[in-house]
Amino acid sequence: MFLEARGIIKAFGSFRAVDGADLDVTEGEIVGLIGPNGAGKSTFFNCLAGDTQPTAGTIRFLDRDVTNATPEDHARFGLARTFQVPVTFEDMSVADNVMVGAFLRHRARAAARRVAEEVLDFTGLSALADTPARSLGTPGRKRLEIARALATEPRLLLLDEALAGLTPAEIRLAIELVRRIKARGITIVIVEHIMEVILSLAERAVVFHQGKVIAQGAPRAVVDDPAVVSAYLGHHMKRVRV
Amino acid sequence: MSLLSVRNLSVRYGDLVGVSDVSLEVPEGGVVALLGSNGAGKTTTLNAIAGLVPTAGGSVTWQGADITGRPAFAVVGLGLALSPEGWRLFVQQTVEQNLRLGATVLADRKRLPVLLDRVFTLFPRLAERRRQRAGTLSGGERQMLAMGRALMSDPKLLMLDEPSLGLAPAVVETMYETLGRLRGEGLTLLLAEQAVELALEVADYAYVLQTGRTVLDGTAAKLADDEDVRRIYLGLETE
Amino acid sequence: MILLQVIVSGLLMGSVYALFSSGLTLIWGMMNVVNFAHGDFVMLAMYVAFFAFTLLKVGPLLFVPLAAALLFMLGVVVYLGLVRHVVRGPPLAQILGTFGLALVLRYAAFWAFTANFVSLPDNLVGGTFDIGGLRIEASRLLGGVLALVITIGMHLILTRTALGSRLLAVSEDRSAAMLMGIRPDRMQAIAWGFGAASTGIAGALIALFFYISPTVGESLALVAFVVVCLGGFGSVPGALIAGLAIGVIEALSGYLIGAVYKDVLVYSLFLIVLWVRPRGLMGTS
Amino acid sequence: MKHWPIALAGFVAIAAWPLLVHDVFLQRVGALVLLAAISASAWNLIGGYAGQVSVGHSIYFGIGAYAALTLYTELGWPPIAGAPIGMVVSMLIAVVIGTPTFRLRGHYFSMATIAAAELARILASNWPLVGAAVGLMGPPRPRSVADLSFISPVPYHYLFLAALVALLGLTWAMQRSRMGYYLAAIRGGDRAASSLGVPVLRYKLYALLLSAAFTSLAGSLYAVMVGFIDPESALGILISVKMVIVAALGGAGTLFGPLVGAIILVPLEETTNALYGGSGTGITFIIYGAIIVFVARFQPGGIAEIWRKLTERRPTRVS
Repeated sequence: MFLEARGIIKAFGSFRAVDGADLDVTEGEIVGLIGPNGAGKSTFFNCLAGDTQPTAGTIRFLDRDVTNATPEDHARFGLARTFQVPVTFEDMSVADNVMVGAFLRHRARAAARRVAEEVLDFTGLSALADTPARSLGTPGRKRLEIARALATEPRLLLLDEALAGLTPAEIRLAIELVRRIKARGITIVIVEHIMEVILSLAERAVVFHQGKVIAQGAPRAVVDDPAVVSAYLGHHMKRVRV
Repeated sequence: MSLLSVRNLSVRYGDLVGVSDVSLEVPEGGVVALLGSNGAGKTTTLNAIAGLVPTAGGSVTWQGADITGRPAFAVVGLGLALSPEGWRLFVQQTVEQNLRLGATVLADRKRLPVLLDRVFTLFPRLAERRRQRAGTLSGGERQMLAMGRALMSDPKLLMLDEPSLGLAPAVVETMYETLGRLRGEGLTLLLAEQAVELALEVADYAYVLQTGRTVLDGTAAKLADDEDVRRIYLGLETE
Repeated sequence: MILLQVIVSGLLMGSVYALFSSGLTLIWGMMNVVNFAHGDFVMLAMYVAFFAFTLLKVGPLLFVPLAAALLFMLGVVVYLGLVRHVVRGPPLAQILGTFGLALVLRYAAFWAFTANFVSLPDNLVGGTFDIGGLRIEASRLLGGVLALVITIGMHLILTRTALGSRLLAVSEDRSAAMLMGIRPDRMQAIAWGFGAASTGIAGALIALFFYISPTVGESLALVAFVVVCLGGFGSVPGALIAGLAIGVIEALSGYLIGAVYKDVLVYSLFLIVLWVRPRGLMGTS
Repeated sequence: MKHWPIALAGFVAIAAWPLLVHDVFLQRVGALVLLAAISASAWNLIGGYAGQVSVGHSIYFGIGAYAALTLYTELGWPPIAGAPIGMVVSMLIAVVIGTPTFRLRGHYFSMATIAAAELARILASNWPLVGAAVGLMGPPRPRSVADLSFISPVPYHYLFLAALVALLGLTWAMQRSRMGYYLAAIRGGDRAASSLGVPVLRYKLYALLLSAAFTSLAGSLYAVMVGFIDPESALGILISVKMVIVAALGGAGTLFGPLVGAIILVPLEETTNALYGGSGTGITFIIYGAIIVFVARFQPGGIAEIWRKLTERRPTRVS
């Protein structure tokens, strides 16, 4: 199995943000994690990224137990991530931000530089290479985060709401980028609030509700699932006339 | 005349669009629901009305006066209270301290015990736990406290952000019963809610937000039968 | 018996430590700002006491409140003029800002009052008590007991009054506090005022039995930092316990292994605690 | 390195300084500027580039200074022989201090470094081998050239210049290497850096090792030039504070920032000291303090920030 999470529980005090969630990802697919506010998908995502360690459960990536591995180990194993609120290195130029990622697999500056240039080109950031990251707008930052993660040459890319807050035109560009990343053979797990994105992008949607996975499958089938409709629309499902 | 009137409101977070064009009217004594899926801009709209986030355009009018851009600590004194998303309780302090903090802007301090009594009558559970730290409360109790705290400023308009979020169905029922009682007492309500059906049961009028705009509005009865609501919520057939 | 004597004097000194640390912990806990000029606030308060006595001929009954009032104003001014702005900047700016302030205060005192050590007369407050064989200087007793009372009072203000509740509300959740109608900037200015005023009282009390010099704040500030780190940031009861503990440890080690090594012991202890518990003995994560 | 002509002109001016001015006071100021630039540039490696604000670097400065003069008093070696030993000891101490304290965040880290330095100062004040509170003297008169004991400041000027050039050259190379990028990433944020595979703790330690070694060298050079140290002048908290101030004024985390800061502050300090004599140190530090309060309040990025704003092409807002 490419990525396999089993029985993940993440408790904060007595509150279980994630309450026994499982997830399997096969190589080459795009998986969308969705669910209403407070469903636990972001916490689950952070467990996958190694940013926080689950209270119980195991995560295996490429047959390696990564449950308690550090974020830097995750990067080394080929599991890269972006952040919900972009954390770019403000003082550095766009190209230098990407270089930090590229140095993971290339010790020499020239080699790292080549990787960075290729990634900048791929993500359409070449023209901004020498601009300081601090002068980028948020859509640019989100793109830069993706570029930086790609420069680590990952097998799996975890995107945390990479499209939230973008305008429809920017969303279309971002969706196009994600598709091209997949075409490079990189597997993608994306957490997203905006249902439209998941519908047009993901091959499989995994729906969270109250810390559990309540449905998964093809996105269009999932949104017709009564359990999902109920989770999104409220508790009085029986009486919703649609 | 509306108690609260929001026209073409827009809010930007840096260059992210929070909401881009929201207009709504809240008549005195009415219950208005703000519907929409995650990330549609409901919370941003309420926060902008309450003065927590700066507006980038549009106007907020309260009882005929323009209050756009007033800081939150000034807005609450005018009679608009917000029970924010995620409750935002002062978890290190007791239930009673939280409630008393809610009464900070109360001009007539003699009203404080009266208001405290009202909250404890509405929510007997809070009376039982008045000396307990807010951090030790259950989810339902936290929601009660957040609502009670907002009521302590004796507002004309109470804004509630997702009162049903993360609560067990039974607790949600009680919550909504309480909203009905408050309405009976003449309180004006503006609630943002993901649980459509519930919200439409208690509201007279509703606005539906999608990607930061009001895209649909109508009486609750009309919207409850509207096919578009489902489409907007589940994102079907948007192309 | 001697040991008991040492412990008692350690406790008395410790309660003064607790008092001047509680001002630091209040500010630190509320805003995550370290006031590196804290020791120099103590120093200024000591000079206030000294000059109030020598120039105005007033005793502790007046100069302690005077120091509190003056330092309160200083705290408010420093918050509004400097701290409010540097907290928005990079961490280096915070350190520089209050360190720079420390230098200005310390060397302004140096320049104005010279480096000479001065002190209040020993007999300003009574002589020495003899309680069941324990000899206690009245000035230390007064200082210690008063400090204890004020520290506890400060804790009560924070936990039992509307003002304290509002101060804590701002530190817990600034936005939510604003929704209550609280003005965060005003509360934080008051917190700085309170923090500085308690430091002022502590300084005036220490002046009763301690030498006064422009650089006296340096070592006292380090003690305060240790107390705050041990007690947990923002915790007045923590500062009280840690302050008493440091007072006793200092006194005991001074007595048992020699005065010069008491600081060595205190700092080592501090480093060990930070190492084992990066957020202090009583700190919460 | 767009501005290399300016850098070159600056270097030539600094190199020529003692030949241009004949006044010994001015020559001495020149040497002291370079010395301050060395220690501030060394601090800059950890405090500026890696963003870990140490306020206890006096400990490394002191180790270097004491190593130099202790070797002389105990074994009769030329003081400069203590420099490499001081550097090694400093690096060992850096490991001992850095390993636990790098887990601390923000102010906790700064506090811990202060406490460690203060501990060292008290220990030195009570250790007879290093002269306790009295301090140590260097050779009263030069026994050979190896003692590096000169009356004129000029030889020191070039000695310090060589050390500074070596340090800045190393910093420049570091800045361009993987380590430079990693440190900049760490300063930008631990969390994002480690998500890209940066071993955060290890690189902080590397930076501290380099920083400690060169701070120690600065201490040794100081001891060699001045020929007298005591706990206050080699291990006092003001030594640490000055490093921070000099670097921050010029621009922490920039190659030439510390040098620029030294060029501004040291002449100021020496002039006020000269004008107001012994008790004038008060004035010096009042001015010092006022400057850094001002910098923190209005220009937290230091002079480098102003420079950057002047030279950078106005960034067009891009998406």
